[in-house]
Amino acid sequence: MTAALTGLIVVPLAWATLAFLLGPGRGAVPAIVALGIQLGLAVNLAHGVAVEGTLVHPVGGWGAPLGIDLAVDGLSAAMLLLTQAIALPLAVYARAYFKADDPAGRHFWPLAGFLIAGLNALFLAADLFNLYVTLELVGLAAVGLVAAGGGAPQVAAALRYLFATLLGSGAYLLAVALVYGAYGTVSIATLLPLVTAEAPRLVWIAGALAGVGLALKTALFPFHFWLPPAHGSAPAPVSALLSALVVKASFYLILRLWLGPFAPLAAVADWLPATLGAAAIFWGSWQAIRAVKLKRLIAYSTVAQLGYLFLIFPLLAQTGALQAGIMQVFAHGLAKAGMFAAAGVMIKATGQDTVAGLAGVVERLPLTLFAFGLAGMTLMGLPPSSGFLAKWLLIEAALAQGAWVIAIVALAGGLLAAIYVFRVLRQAFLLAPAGGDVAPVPRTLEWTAFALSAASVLLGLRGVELMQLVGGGG
Amino acid sequence: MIASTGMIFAVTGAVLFALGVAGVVLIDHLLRRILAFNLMGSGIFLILVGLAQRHDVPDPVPQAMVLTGIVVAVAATALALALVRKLHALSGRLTLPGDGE
Amino acid sequence: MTTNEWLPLAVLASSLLPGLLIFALPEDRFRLRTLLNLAGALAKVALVVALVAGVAAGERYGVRFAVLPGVDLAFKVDALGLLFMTLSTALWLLTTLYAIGYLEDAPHRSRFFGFFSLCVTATMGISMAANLFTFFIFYELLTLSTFPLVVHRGTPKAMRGGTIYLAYTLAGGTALLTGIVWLNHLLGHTEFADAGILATLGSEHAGSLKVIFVLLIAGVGVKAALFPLHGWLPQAMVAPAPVSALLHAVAVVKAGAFGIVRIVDEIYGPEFAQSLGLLQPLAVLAAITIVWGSCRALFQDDLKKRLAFSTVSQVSYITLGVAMFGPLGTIGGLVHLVHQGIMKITLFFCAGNYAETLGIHKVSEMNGVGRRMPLTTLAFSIGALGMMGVPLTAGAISKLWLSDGARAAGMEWAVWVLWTSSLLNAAYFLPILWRAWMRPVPVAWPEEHIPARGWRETALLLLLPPLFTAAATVAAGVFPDAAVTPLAWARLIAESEYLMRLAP
Amino acid sequence: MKRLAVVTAALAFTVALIAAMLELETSPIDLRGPVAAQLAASGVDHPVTAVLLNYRGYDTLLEIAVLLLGVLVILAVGVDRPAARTEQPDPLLETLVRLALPLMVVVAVYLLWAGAFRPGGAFQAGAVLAAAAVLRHLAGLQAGWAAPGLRLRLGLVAGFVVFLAVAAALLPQGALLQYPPAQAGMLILVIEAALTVSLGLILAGLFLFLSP
Repeated sequence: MTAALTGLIVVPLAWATLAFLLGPGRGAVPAIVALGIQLGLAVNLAHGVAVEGTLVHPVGGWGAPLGIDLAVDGLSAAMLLLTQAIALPLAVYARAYFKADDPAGRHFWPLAGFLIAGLNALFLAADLFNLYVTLELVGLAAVGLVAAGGGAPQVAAALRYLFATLLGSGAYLLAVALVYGAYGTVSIATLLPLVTAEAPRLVWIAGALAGVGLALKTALFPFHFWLPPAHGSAPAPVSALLSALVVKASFYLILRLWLGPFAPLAAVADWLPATLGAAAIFWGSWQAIRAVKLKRLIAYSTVAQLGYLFLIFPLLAQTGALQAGIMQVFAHGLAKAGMFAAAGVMIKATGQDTVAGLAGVVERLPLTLFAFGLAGMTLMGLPPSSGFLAKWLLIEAALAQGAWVIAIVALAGGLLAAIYVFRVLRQAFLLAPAGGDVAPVPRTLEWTAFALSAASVLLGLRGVELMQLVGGGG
Repeated sequence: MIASTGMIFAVTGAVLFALGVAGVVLIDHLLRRILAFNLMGSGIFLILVGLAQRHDVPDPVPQAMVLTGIVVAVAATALALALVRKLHALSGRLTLPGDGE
Repeated sequence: MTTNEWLPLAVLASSLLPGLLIFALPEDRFRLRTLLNLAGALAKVALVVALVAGVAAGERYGVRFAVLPGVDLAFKVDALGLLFMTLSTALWLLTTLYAIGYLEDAPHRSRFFGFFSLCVTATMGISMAANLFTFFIFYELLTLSTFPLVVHRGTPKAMRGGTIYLAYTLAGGTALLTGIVWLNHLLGHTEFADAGILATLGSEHAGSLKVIFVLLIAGVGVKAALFPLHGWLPQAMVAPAPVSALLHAVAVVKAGAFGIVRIVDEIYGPEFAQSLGLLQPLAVLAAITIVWGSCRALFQDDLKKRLAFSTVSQVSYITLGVAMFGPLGTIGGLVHLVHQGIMKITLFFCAGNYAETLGIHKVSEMNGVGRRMPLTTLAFSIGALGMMGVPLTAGAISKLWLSDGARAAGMEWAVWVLWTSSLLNAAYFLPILWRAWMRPVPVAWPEEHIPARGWRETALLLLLPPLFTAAATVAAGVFPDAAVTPLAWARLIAESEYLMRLAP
Repeated sequence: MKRLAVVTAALAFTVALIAAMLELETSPIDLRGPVAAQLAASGVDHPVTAVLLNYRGYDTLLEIAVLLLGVLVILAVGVDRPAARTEQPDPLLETLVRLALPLMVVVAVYLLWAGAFRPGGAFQAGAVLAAAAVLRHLAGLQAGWAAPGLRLRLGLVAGFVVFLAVAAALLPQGALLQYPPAQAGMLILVIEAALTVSLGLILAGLFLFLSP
């Protein structure tokens, strides 16, 4: 297990460096092989955690609070599993997506490697300052991926994203500084018994700062402004990585802090994230319903779907609320990766990024449209899909707590999602315009998109192991 | 305790942080926004070192953290500058579309 | 895994696997596609025959998988499920034959038959679901897999129909889901069981249970086209004829009606539902639907639309029967589930034949069609007479039991509803028959696609299925007391739901 | 309106933050003790270096990755170079730089060596080296960097690779980056030496990749 844990950090760092050394446009094959290994490691780790429970790894052998600990429990094992499971097919996709001379793809592999290393390190970190470094690693790599080789709109989107992410991590770092000032340590395990509801006011400020900063990085309404341009303008494999994984990382951290060191303080604010989440669902869906561009639509859908994650906060006392959140992270991660991948295929084939340009896609790209439909099924929360299980668990937790509003928001969100998903499907089912030829697209692209979307649906038939891994309650 | 050097650092840091954040939010000119970001970062570093040093005996751990933070800030600043230059080269502007104008 | 465990899965697989394979087939692999379709349909018939024999002999079939902690994907094969399953399977075979003839030169046949098979799979899942959770999964799957069929033609009109269909069904699904989760929260499970599962719940939950009942019935009521949730059904008639025939006369609306039966009889239980005062309002709603649907049908010139409104009316017979407290009404409702399916599919097959052969879409274009297409029109006439409840047809048997049930439940007014409906049925069917048989043949048909060759007035694969179902309509009316009729089966089910034995 | 709101909020926040800082009591945990107590086993004599490269060396490892990422993004974005400068370099500046360069290299080596027991170390040394390169460039003695060849790429990543390799190679000791106390000093020196070169190149690159 130790080897799996450390391997998940060392291996991606190694292949990212190797890809950089090999030079622009190279490094795809080592990346794919390494990601295969990483997936094996993540499975191994998740299995180990399920059997033996939480594992702590003291880097340098010192142990917290002097040294830095890495820790993996069910929650982080699940996130690691998801990260590798999405990154591997997306790497296969990206290899086929970027042509040799595509400026956007010249530095994709090292950037993606550092991104994934950062994500893995983040999920394993158990030290607030170390978490800050991993946040920056993830954030800067993501900005780089958005900007790489792009035109002015893409660079502008990347800059907006950069300032948002820097502001977010700045607020988080200040929170870390304040916590260190108050307690003299940044180790989560050491802090746990120290932080109480009678904590000094400075710690409350720290909690608020961390919450706001991370909400900004997670694009929670009303901090979502940076997400649609960034996710909508980046190349499809990048959008997929960002929407599926990167925003989840800061969400994971919010959850970790909320359930961990800041738990005694969190109780006063539990309806705030849920309210913002509800607003995100309605606003994001509404914008997706109106969007002209296909990738914009999908990006706004991400804003809406992230809203669901925040609905769980008032319910965390219930068994199943945390499970609902993690199921939604998986559902949205897999489905959104599949959906962006499918959108990438459609855009490549039709040569335009608009919903209106999709007429007749059902005849030309049936497999891709099927992938899009399956992903849409998950986003709508229709059975049998992981999105449905997430919705089921969420509503059940809401009813158990008597929080009817949350159940209603979740149900309404599903219907709104149906509107924007079927907007695309309807258009695709229209008869093809005469003479509108489509460019040939590598089959690999279609099949990887399909695999991701199908995974999001199949998880809906077997969620028991994942739920047991995460465990219930708060 | 109030008069300790550490506390003076920390208080100065708080002011710098707020100035920097306000700058990042309000300033449209991208180079100045990057400067504001650095101001914000410096404020945080001052608080980190200052609070830990409020008894006037330095603690090496936050000092090392600040070193790490500075290096990260350098990387972020360089990256931001590269993006701004690229944007300028492509569109001739030094503000983001939709900001102020 | 034992045989009794994998048989239900095999029933699902016998349409799911051909469906998935067909998706992958190129458009021009006509023979292979036909082979897959027929192999699947025949395999399913064989499996269902085996299951019927087994269940009649007291065998128990079922299997379950944990999906979430405490929530299972569970299947069981019981008498009630088998009734629906047998109907769907038999009609799937016929419709497949019919569709092969109907779509001979149409585009996108792989897509069509792929989704078609998925629909049948969903129907099988609905019939075998052992709890509401599983029921809901397949219920929504049915919605999703029918959408591509409704919009199959890709025209703006088809899109409009598809959108309306989705708006109704997805909203209904949401209500259903709310009810199911709520129930699961109160009870800890949603397993179907004879005579219901809720009677053990304390009386302090009566209010919640009433609301849940409304939510559940609203959810399944959309597909059952219960007034005022029936608006999608006539719109969805833009679909190709085989889709209308199987899905909108049989699978989809019957899935809704079947859901009502399961909810009333096996979740609430007739006794408990009656004690909560839920059956009477449901019966009234069904009665309104029966009359309203018939009235609307009177004024439709489009043949398929007239049939659609007729479906709205007729499906509510099932609901009405279930909502009458007492086994006789239940028997009437259940037997009508089968009888209405056979009769209505006959009518839709015939409507498809008129359209495909002569381009006739409207009632006003049907003058003299009986001379040009006597066999089709004969089948159509039998179906129409059955709908009216004329003796010696299947429809008469249904109405007989429903009337007995109404009297037994003390709902004399329901008998009047049935009579009114019969009269209205006659009012919108008899003019069609009169036109078809009595009026002179017009100079030219709207659009003649298939020339007559001897007695073969149209393609053979289009002709045989309606003749077969028409014959079944008569057979069910003439020999109601034979050994394996729908009636006998319905009696078996009613006995178990009411936990009593009926006098033979 | 927005301006007023932001300024007011910033002011309020500053006041609240300062007030909260002033009422702070002593922290329950003090790491100065453990840092000093373990210093003998850390392989270096200066506590900040001990934290940076030993106790919290993992942070530093990731931080180098962040720096490397900075260079990577600059390369990925692809800088459109303005036309090369045409003005003649100042001969005085040129001479000064020629004189200063060897001195700066010496200072860098000193800083690297001094880091073990007083303020200094790879970062400071690397920064001086980078400054030397930038000075050379400003004096017109060196052109800006184009897309890096294999040698330059190797130089850029060398420090990180050595660090990562040492960290992983120490895994059999029990944990990532767990130096055996006897070899800790030597290993840290090796890492720092490699880092000095790479950091110099990276920091210089942050400037020179952007410059004509």
